[in-house]
Amino acid sequence: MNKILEVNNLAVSFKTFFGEVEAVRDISFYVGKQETVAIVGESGCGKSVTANSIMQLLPMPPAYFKAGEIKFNGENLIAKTDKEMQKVRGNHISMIFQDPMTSLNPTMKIGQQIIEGLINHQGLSREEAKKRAIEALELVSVPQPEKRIEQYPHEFSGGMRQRVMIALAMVSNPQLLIADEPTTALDVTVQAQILDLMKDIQEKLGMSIILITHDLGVVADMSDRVVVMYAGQIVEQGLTDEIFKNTSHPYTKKLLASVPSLDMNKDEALLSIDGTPPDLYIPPKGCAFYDRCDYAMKVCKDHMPQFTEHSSTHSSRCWLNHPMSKDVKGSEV
Amino acid sequence: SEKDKEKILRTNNTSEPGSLDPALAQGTHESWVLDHIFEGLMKKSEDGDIVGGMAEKYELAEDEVTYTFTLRDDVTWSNGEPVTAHDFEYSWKRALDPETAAYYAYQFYYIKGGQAYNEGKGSVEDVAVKALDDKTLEVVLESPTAFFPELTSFYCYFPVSKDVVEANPDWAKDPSTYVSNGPFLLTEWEHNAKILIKKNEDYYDADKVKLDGVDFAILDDENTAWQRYEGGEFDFLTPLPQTVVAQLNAEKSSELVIGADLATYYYNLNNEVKPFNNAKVRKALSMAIDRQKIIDNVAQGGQLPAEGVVPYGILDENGKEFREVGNFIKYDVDEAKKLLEEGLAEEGMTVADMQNATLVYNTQEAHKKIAQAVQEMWRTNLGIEIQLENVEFQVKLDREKAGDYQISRAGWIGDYIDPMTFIDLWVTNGEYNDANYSNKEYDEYVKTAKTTADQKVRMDAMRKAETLLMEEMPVLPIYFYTQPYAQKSYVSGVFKPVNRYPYFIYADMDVDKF
Amino acid sequence: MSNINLKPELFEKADKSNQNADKIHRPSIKYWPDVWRRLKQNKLAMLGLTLIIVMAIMSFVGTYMSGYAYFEQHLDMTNLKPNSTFWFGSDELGRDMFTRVWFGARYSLAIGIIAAFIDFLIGVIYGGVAGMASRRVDSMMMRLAEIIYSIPYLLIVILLSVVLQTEGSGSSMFVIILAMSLTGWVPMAILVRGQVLQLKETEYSLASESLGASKSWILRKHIIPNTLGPILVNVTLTIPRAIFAEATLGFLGLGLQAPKSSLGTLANDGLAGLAVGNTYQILIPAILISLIMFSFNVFGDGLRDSLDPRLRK
Amino acid sequence: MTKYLIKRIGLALVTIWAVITITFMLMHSIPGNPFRSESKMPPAVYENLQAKYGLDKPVSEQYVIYLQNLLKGDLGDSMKSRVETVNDMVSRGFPVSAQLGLQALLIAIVFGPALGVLAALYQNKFPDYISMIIAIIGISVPSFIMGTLLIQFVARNVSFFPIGGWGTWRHSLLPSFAMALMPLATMARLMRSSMLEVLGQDYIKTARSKGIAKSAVILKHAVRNAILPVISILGTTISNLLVGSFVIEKIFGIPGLGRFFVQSISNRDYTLIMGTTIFYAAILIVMLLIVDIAYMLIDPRIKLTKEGR
Amino acid sequence: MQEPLISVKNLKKFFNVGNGNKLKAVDGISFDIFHGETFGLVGESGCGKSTAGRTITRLYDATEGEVIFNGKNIFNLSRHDMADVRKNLQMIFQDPYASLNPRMTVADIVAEPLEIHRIYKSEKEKNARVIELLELVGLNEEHAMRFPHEFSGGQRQRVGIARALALNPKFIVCDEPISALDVSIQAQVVNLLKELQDKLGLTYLFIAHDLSMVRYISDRVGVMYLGHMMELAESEELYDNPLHPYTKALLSAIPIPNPDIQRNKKRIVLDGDVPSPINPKEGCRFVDRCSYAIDKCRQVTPIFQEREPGHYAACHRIGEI
Ligand SMILES: Nc1ncnc2c1ncn2[C@@H]1O[C@H](COP(=O)(O)OP(=O)(O)OP(=O)(O)O)[C@@H](O)[C@H]1O
Ligand SMILES: Nc1ncnc2c1ncn2[C@@H]1O[C@H](COP(=O)(O)OP(=O)(O)OP(=O)(O)O)[C@@H](O)[C@H]1O
Ligand SMILES: [Mg+2]
Ligand SMILES: [Mg+2]
Repeated sequence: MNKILEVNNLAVSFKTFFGEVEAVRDISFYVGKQETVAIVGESGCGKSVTANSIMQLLPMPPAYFKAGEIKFNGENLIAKTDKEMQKVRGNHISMIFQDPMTSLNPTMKIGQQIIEGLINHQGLSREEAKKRAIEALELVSVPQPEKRIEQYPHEFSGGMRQRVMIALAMVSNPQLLIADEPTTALDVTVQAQILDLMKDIQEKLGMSIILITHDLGVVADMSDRVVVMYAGQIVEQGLTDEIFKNTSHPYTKKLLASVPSLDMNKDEALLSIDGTPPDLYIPPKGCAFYDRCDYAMKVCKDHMPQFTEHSSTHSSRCWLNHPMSKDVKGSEV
Repeated sequence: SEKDKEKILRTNNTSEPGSLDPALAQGTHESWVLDHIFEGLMKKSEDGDIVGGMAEKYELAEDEVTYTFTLRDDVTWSNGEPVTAHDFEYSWKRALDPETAAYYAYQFYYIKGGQAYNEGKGSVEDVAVKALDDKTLEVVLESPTAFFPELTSFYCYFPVSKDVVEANPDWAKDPSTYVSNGPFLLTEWEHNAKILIKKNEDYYDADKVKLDGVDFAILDDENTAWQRYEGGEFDFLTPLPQTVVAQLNAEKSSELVIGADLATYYYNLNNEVKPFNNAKVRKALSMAIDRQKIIDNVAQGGQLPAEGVVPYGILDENGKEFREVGNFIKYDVDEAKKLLEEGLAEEGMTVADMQNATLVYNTQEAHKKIAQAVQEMWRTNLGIEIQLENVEFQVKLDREKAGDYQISRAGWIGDYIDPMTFIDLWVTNGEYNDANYSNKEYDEYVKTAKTTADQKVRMDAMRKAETLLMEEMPVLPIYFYTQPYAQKSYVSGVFKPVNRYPYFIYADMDVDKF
Repeated sequence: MSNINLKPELFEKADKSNQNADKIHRPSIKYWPDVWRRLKQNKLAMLGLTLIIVMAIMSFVGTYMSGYAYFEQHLDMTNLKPNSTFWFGSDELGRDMFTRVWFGARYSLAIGIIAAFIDFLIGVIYGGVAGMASRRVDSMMMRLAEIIYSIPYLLIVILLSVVLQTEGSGSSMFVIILAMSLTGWVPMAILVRGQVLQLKETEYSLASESLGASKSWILRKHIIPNTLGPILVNVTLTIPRAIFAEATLGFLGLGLQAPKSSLGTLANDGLAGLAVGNTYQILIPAILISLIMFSFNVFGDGLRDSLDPRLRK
Repeated sequence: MTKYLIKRIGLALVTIWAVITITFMLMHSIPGNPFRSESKMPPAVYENLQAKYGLDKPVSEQYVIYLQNLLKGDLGDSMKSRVETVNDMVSRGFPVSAQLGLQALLIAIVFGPALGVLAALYQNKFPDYISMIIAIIGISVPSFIMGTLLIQFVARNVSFFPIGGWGTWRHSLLPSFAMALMPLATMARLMRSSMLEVLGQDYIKTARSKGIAKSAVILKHAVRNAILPVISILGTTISNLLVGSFVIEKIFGIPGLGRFFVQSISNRDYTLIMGTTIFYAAILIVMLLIVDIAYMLIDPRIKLTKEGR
Repeated sequence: MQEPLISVKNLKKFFNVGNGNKLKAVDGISFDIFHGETFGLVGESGCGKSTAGRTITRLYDATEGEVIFNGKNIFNLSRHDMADVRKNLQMIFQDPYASLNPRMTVADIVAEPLEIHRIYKSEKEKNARVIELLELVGLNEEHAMRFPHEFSGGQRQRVGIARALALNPKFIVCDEPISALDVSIQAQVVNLLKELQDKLGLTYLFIAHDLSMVRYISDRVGVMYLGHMMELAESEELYDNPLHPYTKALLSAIPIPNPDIQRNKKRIVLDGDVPSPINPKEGCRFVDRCSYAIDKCRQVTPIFQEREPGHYAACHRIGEI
């Protein structure tokens, strides 16, 4: 497969006065052409940091790259200067930011914020760009877009702002779209439309997508492959079917189990993963999930498990995959 | 072509004239210009003598109060009309008219009926100025006034053209409607920026006038003006920054001229406040001031240490300096200490009580420096520590009038060249007697001097008055003013009358040098 | 898989009963100590603070160092350039500039700091209240500020000087500071109001309101802390302004009375020496003022930076 | 908006009236009088002058007369100048001061915020320090010293610059520069501080993610959000600049309005005091109105026109 | 029947959007919320849910209508009384970051309501309460000294929840409290909300998009569309027996976390122009996208009325479709 993006051994840390926060620890994955890769994982596990690393938009300081490379079309983005990155951002790679409320400039009209990049990268005239902006807003179901582009972000509802963010990222037809929780603020009907739209554009233009979300329903709908992150590391990755059906890592299993469904019993508490993920300031030596894992073994505490390949596409990082662990049984989930 | 170069003298007139109508003039920033574009009945020659101006001659009648002036034949206004005696009569009565509200109306109070008219108590008909015909003017004074002919050379006595003024009350606001009769004529007036006067070719004495004109800038920052002078943009400059005078003086610069002036710098002591009611204390304070040192190291403008209240430049009945009456002021620290001790003891006070004494001065660098020097001299010589307080000018006047002060800085500029302009300040309840000094004997001398026509009696009375005053020392004279000015080497013939700003009427510029 | 020597017993079920025992604790630190810690790391700010302290100390000690009193005149030793007797030279009355400069620094520092503080206090409160209040009250308050700022300052000062004329000793610091604070706070109030208008529309202000916070609470806890940057800048700029305003008041008879000196009056006096080349007379007070400015500026910047948690390192 | 403007103009009239009234009272309650001076002036002369200018009437009556004349647009006769009325003086002096002020403003506005932006972008680097030094010079050398220094060291040595005076545009360069320094420095410092605030916001990240040039991010996104404090001080700054700086006009000998501010008060030239004050108040009011409107234009969240949310 | 805790009557909130245009964000909605119940509010993004929530807590002044809380219309309360009411009327904001003051530590943020209402005796007690709250939402003591920008989106949201819980309010408007959270935390938070409700008898207005979660947590659910309330019923009833075409479309769009099902699922696709709340026309708001629309729907705004016991809906064609 044609890899458009390759992340190799990426490690990102934040320098805080307590010391180093290792937000992303040695992760490697790739995105193929016209492929959708979902990154899932618990809140705070480093998904957004990974996404921002690709865009080279982490605040530096306090953030810094400890190791690794990010290859986009074969070029290492980390080595690029800010000027060179300008040609990539918003042109070849676009990003939908997680927080739609603060990510829009409060003093600039919505329309202007959308067309800015268009004028810059595609050399469109103002008029053309404006037309494109209206179209884009229409596509994301913002009513009366010709009026709305004259409004300011604070006059939009949360979901509408998120849709503006989506329009803003997609309007430039990027080769790679990084969508950091793009539909959290959207109701299901609009969400469905937007996901359809993304699929559409993907097909038409051969766009690749990194989809960061915690909505496993959306993952099931959209993604070709899934990367599961936990505490700054990748713990499992594989084709979507493999992840949903041949779940390997105990964390992934728990994650899937806690998804709410329509037929939940109201009198029963929802399933959740007890405890909290480890603090990434001095992360644990061994498996980060150790504390919360029902299958935890002594080895897990101090030894970092390595990846085991279950198929050419599916691998996970767990001591349970080790041949010596055969007779350990955890309490059923 | 060098010879064709216009001889325009460039100088600075510190502030914008409030008006160039002679009747409405207020101060030097007006009179300096007026002195050049008008001429009165009499004028000052380059030697300082009073000679005929518009008047060819005058006669004083037996009664010592009736003057008859005869005008020249060849004198005209700048609009070509002849200058007549009627113009003079009109101008002077206009200046006295309460409606005109002229500042210097009181300068005409010597004329019979003048004061009453100005105060609204008399009528214009009773003012004893009369044009007997076009060329003859008769003036009757209230009492004999020896300096009256000289007075007619002052700017308030300048004539205006009756026809012009009656036709256009706003005539003086614009050079195009402006009509005058002097050696120069007003040609340009950019408000707050510049005034340009050009030689009057029709002036009867035009031959004597060498300059083609004078260009007065209006710039009130002394320092900037000095920079312009130094930078060659001015040919003549006064006033000068004090530090500059000191430096030029030290360098013995040929460009610096210390012009005479008719003014005294002094400190008022409030004679109604303890311990300044005590003459010994007052004298002690005076004796502890080293005036020479103040002049040499602080004021530095070539001033003269005060010897009394009447400055140099006034002649007595014998044509000699009035000042030669003697130096009443000495610097004697030991004597001062003794007097102070005695004086304070008489008032039941001690040196420590002087702590609360405050010297009030209006805001100006020079005043501040001198006040500090005096304060320090009193501290070191007498051991008294007084306070200084600088206040806004109007506030100082207010407090002086109200008697709300102990010591205050003051200065007096002679209105006319006669000792009386200084002497009559300290009569009991006098308008300007801020020291609140009162002495019957003194009042008596002043009265004598004011009512006699006999010069000798007058002068003697005034000598006695000054002697008495300095014996009592109600005020502490510090120095006699001078007016230093700078002129470039190519400027010559500038004449400085003692109580006027420098005249350029007789000045010249060396064309080859500028 | 890895070639480390893994013993089988490692693959037994883990006992997690005492897992909390070895939990790592982050050092915890409060906001203000943290601000101070960050400030200390800022070398320039610390330089500024040190300079301020040194100057403050010198303004008391320095007046005794040369042995000359600030009012002591030597009329035969005027306008001497800096030399071994007069370290900073002598002035036009032969007084020791070294003593006078530090004496002046004492007054100028005090006046600058107090005036800046008062401007800050009134300006922030007035501007803050106006910004938070209803449109109507805001409008009234701003019009009032407009009126105060429009009335000729000099008139007020002259009136003050007459009304508050203190017996004998000239104007007290109180009068000077009062005069300066009369209108000095208006620009600060306008600045603060502008910031408040902007920041009160933020979601966190709204959130606080939803918690039941009063307007003054929102102002104090949310808005002011978030606009400390411009406020601090303006406060540091007020210090030199006050120093020179005092000199200007001197012209009107409301400044410090001679022979007392302030840096402003010294600079003004020094101006006279410029025309004849006594440049040091203006240079020395000017440098000191610049130094004060520099110190307060870098300190203010440093403070601003350390108050901003986003720049936390 | 129109309604708001009308309301503000109405309020402006009330404000000006209040300024007039207070100034009038203050003016008459301080010691001194336009015709009192150190030289000899007999009571009669003094009274004549008082009568001519109506000062012999009770203050309340003078006040009413003043207001009546004002309604006719007549600011009265100056008590010191018999050549020009206050209307003349203001209409002659203002254009000069305004030209000077606008030039100074231009210099300050072009360089001040720019310097601040630079300083923020290169926080604690070379441009930051340069900007700091300029600011410190601008602030700690007041205009009266700066003006004198410029005359002495620049105008005297560079013949291009005239030494004081007014006339050609060359005359206006040095004084505008001297006047510009303080506001320039103030703006630079304020801009730096609020820029630093804004550059940390999420929407700057969004703007950068669009791949637009750094300069565009700064100019289009950051500056607008950071400029509010600068706008705030602009109101008072502009009105101060437009009506002129007394010190600069005095030092450079410029025939502007600024000189009258101080002069009229020391001269107790009542009508001129009132005239300049009204003029100043009017300009200040207009400027603060513009500032308020600018707030609303710059930050659409700010609403001054309607009550509440 | 039980007294409602909060009673919303004909609530309207319009925004001026220039040129005299009115944006009718909330256009006359009425409903009651009873003690101890959870009222779910769902609807298309931009339909006015947040605005309704904010108006109910009087963060916005209503254009029209009443909100009766504890027997009093809160819009008539003085500032002082309102502050008192706020103790019992809290809000979790939709925006997890903007609603946190960037200059306050998380501890300060969570302590703020305690300080505003001064309901702690000692500093120690306050700190203990803060830690308790943080732990309640799955954060821990170590997070307390951090600033909002140092957190991930989900972590920020939890801070906001902890803050709203601090005062033990009676009623909380939860404006999409869980949408930024991952499933596990969602579960934790929802469990927590339920637990608190059981323990303390809290009442919630729960705005969310996740219909499964709404169903799970809510006793009754209201469906809004473009400022109008379209349907309101017990949650079981609504999900099993939706009356309004919009509700039907909504339910059909729920994504299922199973690739096989999700990829082959049929959902009702809403075509037609997306309507705008700016100067809306008379008639049913959903008309342009409704496949059952008839002429009447265009002309007459359907009345929101009880169709079956406890089941309200606003549609002309109920029963026909
Ligand atoms: N500026 C920062 N300083 C210190 N730590 C940070 C900073 N930004 C992020 N972190 C930490 O890095 C970790 C990863 O954060 P990230 O935003 O990538 O999480 P996430 O996976 O996107 O979570 P969510 O789903 O909640 O958005 C978190 O533990 C967070 O606390
Ligand atoms: N301050 C405002 N000024 C003008 N219009 C506004 C304002 N706030 C909200 N609106 C408009 O009101 C309508 C309803 O917004 P609201 O935020 O209530 O929607 P919502 O139902 O919460 O949507 P979402 O699920 O996307 O958050 C939207 O059309 C929005 O554009
Ligand atoms: Mg994230
Ligand atoms: Mg919302």
